Amino acid sequence: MSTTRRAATRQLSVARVTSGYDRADVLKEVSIEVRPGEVTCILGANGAGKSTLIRTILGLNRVRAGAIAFGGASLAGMPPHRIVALGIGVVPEGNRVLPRMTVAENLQVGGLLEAQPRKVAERMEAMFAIFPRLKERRAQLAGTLSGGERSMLSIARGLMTDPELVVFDEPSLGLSPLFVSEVFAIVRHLKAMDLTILLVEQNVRQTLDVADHGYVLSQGRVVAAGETRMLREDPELHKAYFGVH
Amino acid sequence: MTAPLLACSGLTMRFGGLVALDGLDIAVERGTTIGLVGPNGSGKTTFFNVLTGLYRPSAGAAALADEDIFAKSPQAIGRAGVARTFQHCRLMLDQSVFDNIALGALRHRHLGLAAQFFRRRRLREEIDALVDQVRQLANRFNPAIATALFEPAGSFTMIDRRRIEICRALIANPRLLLLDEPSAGMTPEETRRLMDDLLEFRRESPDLAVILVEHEMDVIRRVSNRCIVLNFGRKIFEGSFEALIEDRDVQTAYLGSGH
Amino acid sequence: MPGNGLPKRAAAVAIPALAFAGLAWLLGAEREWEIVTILVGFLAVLVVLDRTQPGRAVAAACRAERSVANATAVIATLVVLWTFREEHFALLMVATVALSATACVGLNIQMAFGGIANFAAAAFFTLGAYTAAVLTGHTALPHLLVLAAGGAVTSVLGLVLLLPVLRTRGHYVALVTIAFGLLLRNLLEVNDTFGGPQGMKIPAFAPFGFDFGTITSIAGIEVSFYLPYALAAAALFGMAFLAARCLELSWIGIAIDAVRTDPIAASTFGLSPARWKATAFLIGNAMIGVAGALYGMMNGFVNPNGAGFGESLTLISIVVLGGLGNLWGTVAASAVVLALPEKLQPIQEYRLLIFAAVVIAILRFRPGGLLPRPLRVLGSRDGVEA
Amino acid sequence: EAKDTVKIAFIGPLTGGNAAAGVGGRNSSMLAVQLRNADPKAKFAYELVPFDDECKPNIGVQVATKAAADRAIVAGVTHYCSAVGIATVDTYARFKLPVVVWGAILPDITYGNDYKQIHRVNGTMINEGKLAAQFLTARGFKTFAVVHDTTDYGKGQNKYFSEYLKPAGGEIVATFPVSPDQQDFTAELTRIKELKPDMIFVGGLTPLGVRVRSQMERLGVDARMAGVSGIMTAGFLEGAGAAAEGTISFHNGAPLSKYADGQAFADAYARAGFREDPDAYGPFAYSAANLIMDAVEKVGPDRAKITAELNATKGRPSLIGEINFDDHRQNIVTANVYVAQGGKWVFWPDSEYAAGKRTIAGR
Amino acid sequence: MDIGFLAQHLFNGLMLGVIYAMIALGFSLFFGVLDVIKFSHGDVVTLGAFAALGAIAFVGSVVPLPGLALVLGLLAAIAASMAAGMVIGGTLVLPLRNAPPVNVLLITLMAGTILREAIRLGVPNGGNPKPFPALLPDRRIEIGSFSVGIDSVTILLAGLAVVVATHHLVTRTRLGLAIRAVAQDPEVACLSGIDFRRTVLGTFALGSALAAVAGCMLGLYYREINFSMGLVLGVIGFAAAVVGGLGSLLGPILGGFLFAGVQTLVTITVPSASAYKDVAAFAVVIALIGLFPTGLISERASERV
Ligand SMILES: Nc1ncnc2c1ncn2[C@@H]1O[C@H](COP(=O)(O)OP(=O)(O)OP(=O)(O)O)[C@@H](O)[C@H]1O
Ligand SMILES: Nc1ncnc2c1ncn2[C@@H]1O[C@H](COP(=O)(O)OP(=O)(O)OP(=O)(O)O)[C@@H](O)[C@H]1O
Ligand SMILES: [Mg+2]
Ligand SMILES: [Mg+2]
Repeated sequence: MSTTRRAATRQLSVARVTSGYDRADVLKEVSIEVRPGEVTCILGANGAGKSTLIRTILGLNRVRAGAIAFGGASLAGMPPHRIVALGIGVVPEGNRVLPRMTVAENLQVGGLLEAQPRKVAERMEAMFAIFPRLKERRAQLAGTLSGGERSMLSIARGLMTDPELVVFDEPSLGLSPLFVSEVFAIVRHLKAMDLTILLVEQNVRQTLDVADHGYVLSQGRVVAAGETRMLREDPELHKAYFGVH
Repeated sequence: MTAPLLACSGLTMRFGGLVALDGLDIAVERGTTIGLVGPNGSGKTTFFNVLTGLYRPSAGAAALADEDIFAKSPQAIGRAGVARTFQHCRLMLDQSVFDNIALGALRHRHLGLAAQFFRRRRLREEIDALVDQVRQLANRFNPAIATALFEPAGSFTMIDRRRIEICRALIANPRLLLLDEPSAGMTPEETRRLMDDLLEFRRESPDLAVILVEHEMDVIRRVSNRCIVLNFGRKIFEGSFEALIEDRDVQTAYLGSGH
Repeated sequence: MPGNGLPKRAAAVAIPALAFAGLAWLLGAEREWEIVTILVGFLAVLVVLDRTQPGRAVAAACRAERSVANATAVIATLVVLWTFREEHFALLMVATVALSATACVGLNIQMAFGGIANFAAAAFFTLGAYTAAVLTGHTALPHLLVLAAGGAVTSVLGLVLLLPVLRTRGHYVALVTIAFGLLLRNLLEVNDTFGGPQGMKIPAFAPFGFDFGTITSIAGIEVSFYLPYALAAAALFGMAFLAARCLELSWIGIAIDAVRTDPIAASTFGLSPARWKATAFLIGNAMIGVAGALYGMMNGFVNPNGAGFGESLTLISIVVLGGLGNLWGTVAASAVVLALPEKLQPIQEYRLLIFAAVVIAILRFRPGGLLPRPLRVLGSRDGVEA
Repeated sequence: EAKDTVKIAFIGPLTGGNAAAGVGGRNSSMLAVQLRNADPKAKFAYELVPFDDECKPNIGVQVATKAAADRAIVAGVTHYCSAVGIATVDTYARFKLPVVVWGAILPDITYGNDYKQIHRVNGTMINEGKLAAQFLTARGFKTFAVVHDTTDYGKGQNKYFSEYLKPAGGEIVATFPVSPDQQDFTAELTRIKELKPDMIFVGGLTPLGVRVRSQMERLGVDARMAGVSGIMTAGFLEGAGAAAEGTISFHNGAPLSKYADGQAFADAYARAGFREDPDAYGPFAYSAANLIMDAVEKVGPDRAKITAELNATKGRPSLIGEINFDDHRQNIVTANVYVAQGGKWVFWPDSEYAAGKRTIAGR
Repeated sequence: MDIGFLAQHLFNGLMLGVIYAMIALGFSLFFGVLDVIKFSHGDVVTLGAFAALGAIAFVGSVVPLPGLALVLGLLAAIAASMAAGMVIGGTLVLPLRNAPPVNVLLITLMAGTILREAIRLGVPNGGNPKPFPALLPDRRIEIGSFSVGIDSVTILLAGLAVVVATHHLVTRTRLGLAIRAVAQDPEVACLSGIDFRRTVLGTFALGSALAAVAGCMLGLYYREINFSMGLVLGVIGFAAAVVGGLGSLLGPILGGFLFAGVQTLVTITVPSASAYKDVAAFAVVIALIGLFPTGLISERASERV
């Protein structure tokens, strides 16, 4: 990956945000900060509201109260495509792909924000370098990929927007141990390139290894936060992940 | 009763130029749990799809209790006692949890039109009995599901949906159970609970054979009796978990240096 | 809402009674303000039932006390029929509404349960009527059997479409049925075997020797000869309703729903998608055919016009407006779709325009139709409330 | 002093493809009622209750029932579409509502039954077909291609035209039954072009006529066109534009100018401020309404008496000439020949074609 | 049959096919972007034709320049149809995105009814057919018994060009990519930076513009338009789109020509059965769907378990 990406300078701040789905509020006054150039992770049991938080940041769920800002811009009320255009790349939950398009076309869709075909092609080659499996499958319809292959495609497509901040929602879901390590290597690589990363993962140990900062969500609230060194020992984290013993 | 429950030989599946399964020979005895692992795209799910009749294999044979599987339609295979979960959740999200789980039990119900219209009392009794059974089963996996049997399945989180799928497969009371990455996305605690429940169910039905696809090595270690590793559709390893961990080929193809 | 039974039952009586009172008023209404009031009233009630806490509780009570609500509906129907016993036109409308509601129950089984978009419903309806015309004209078959034959013939002719319908889905099925409807209509019109464009005459319905065409009084009380038709149509609807409910609340209901939503999952659990889709399609067609046969006998004639695409769309509008899969919604929507254009006669030329606008408004603000289909709740109640 | 109000139904297609004719008919009968109400000598006040049958038989039966079941309605001016007209006769008979048909020309409506309630002021397609066959062959047109729609209307027109054509010495080289809402006739017309008939006979309504005429023009079909009253509308002239010139039509009414009161009717119609034309059958609707009101004036608002009075109609003067009902209560009319000339339908004897100043050339 | 007539029939069939293909293409576009069938499409064609007629009449009353009238008429048609298409898309189709597809079908059908009735009531004597002025050069090419107007040839070529251009636009450009992405997963599309609303409305505008051009072509070719012509054309366009296969844009084009071919063939071979031509065409449709369940150009299986 060697494009003309600038170093991250903008901070993402979520301040006392409440949001949810039609009936109930899922997030209650959640505040987090994602500092430029750092890896911030969000941990928490299933149904804690991690994905909801991500969706709210991206404008897929409405902000019911509170504020979200990226650099100087307020994201609340902004439609998703404009948020993405600000330089936020997304790997959504559940390795979603465009099933009736080929692998290559999926990547092209990821590159739609870029007007120059040459750059899109370059980025695509960069993705193929990371995921040779995708290169082999470039003409296959994405809907027929195996679970793990979809995951790879979903990650690659998220990176195709050439983002400054990358939001990952469980990128390693369904990947083999080898590829899980690969995903974390990618995260490290991106970090080394001075990108900002917001990571949601169930793979706690490796996540804590790579992240600088972390938050633990439980039932829609932040119950613990801090540097990962400290977080590792936090009882709330253990409660969320390993049950109360 | 010495023949294995499931015996596959030379199973091959091609998609165009791609060989997804390549001459697989796999046998599964009653009462065993096979841990099936392999890198992404190595053909695990395809193997399930072929076994359940969703894909016609390009070559090879498979027998379930000495009966040719590939002579049957998917529904006949289902009725013969093969049940599965799907890697990509396939629930009817608009229907209630009960409807979803009951689907698994339908193969044991008499579905004559007249019976449904004219024997309402018996039908009601059957339904009540199944509701109780479903509630107990769901309660085991997550009490929250059991108390909301008549809520739409779409209102549950991914993990609960996966649990519902497992209940649907279990209630079919199968001879061969195929589980495709049941623990994906679960926290370690949830994974542990899932394993406990599976093991308990295993104990209750000693004849059941299970094939379990997983990328979570802990689960494979605790639940399976024997492991099989696929790579590019070929079997590259068969043996105990301990041997698997040590195997060079498996390490390079699948586990990576982390293990 | 208190959990005890009495208020619930009261609600289950009040809501259907109110609905039927509104429908009866609509039936007799002549002035524009009345019609507007009734429509606005209906919408207001819907909004209250849907959007407010007590409203939702009342709606839930109606669903919980299903049998009370249904019994109220039956009684209310009889009361309405008796009130209008001498009004030819009102009774004709009631009978027409009941018969198209019956056909729409069948259509619901096909579309909402089986997932088969049948855009040839009116063609099948007309086939029922043609069957009645041929059988009453050329045989001495008892008329009840003629009705049954209407259903049977329609079902069997539907088999022509079975192969394409089973092999494909969604818009492709829609096309197959649209094509069939147009084809049938065209064929009946061009070919003179069944009367060509003029169609055929059908004698009045006469089960057990009661000739509906000549009845002018019942037990000495003067009634319109449409009263027996309205009664028969209501009874037919009742039967179709009951059958559809039995179907829905049974293993078959689950099977058909499963086959519609996810044929692959359903087939791995032992269900044959072809079998259950075919079942839904054929049962639905049979209901449509029976309703068509009685409709033909009531009208006294049948011609190819009735098989047109527009007529099929009317039936589909009823199903969609009522809420896919909701049988009471079918009645409400039949009343709106059939009565509204008629009630708008005074503004003649603008009628279609306004009718279309009303349908758009309903769909726009209630995308699921007037009464969306409730989740199936099986088993004894106590489990539900837990 | 206040007069009693008597209601009369008007039924016709007010929406859909045939709305132009229906609305014209409604306006004309409305005019009759307005004029009568303005007449101080009238014993009753009249109210016209219009219904839309949408040109659909089942809707027709519905509104017929509605009209017939309303006891305040004593008679009806009914139906333009033959398919609807034939479907509703039983209803009127059953409810004993006397009606006068104002536009539907299917013979069976009067001749296919013996219901005392059914009358008709306009003629049937028999008159038109017969005249067409005789007139055209007499002008030297011997070979014909027929394009007709597959409704009762078109089929009937085809039937009677061909029936009378043979004895008159004409020959049909090809018959094309088509769906009434077919848009494209290039295939048919190319076939016709190949067969080189002297004339194309169209059995259908205005939209069909316009399309055939316009597309003949487009394909350069070298034949003339004749149609029946269904195309004798302002709509045809407007729709076919310049191509309409020389089209011949047969209609069982005479032009307004030939009627004694024709000009008065036209003036009154214009004064009443209706947006739409009366159309070809407007005068019939007008006369039918008047016939009914005359009967009411004479015997009072009683359906049975009105029926008897209408049955006995003989030599009754009206806008459309003398009305004489035969034993099937069918008015005896003679059809007339018209030709499209200079953007108008001109009575044949008055036309420049008859005078030999123009010839009915194809192109 | 002599070769001239054969050529003539071929030409007629081609012409009909192009018209059907253009309408089918519109259906396919809407389906492509939202997975919905927009049944008001036929009436948008009518609207385009009437808008063109109005503009042409207006221009004609000011300056006698047929060329200018034609251009302005076309522009007016496109503007009116696009506006209608976008209003229908924005206010009726988008909000019903999560409702069952039949609901969308019904609501657009009703929107079509409103358009149709509005034309009938709004245009003076709108129930009658209206002549469409002949604005193209009126010379004919005559080769033996084959005779065709230069204007017909122009219309045919213009139609083919529009069809090809649309196909190119959707399969070869970024807009096309965005349209297809939106159809398959709106959320993923948004998260790739695609403006969902704009893409959908843009597609509706594009489809409606096609309808407008088709409407003008119909007017110029048949020289007559009427308020209900969209109804039949809509059904045929839908049939052509579906039988050709909704998964690709070649499908509707193929479907259009197929439909026209069957109709023409029946009329030529058995004139007395020409009333059966729709029966034949629809029977062919049913049989074809039986043989090719997802259309002639069948959708590649993209679903797996
Ligand atoms: N579409 C939806 N409609 C209604 N409620 C929802 C929806 N999606 C999620 N929820 C609810 O919101 C809560 C939080 O869900 P969310 O998906 O944010 O959890 P999560 O932390 O991402 O869990 P997981 O680890 O399973 O992805 C859950 O209780 C869930 O039931
Ligand atoms: N219907 C199909 N058409 C084309 N290729 C297919 C199809 N189904 C599977 N494949 C290919 O076959 C290979 C095996 O797929 P399969 O889903 O069995 O892998 P898997 O072992 O389950 O992987 P994962 O762990 O990622 O789920 C993959 O490379 C996939 O792309
Ligand atoms: Mg999540
Ligand atoms: Mg897999």
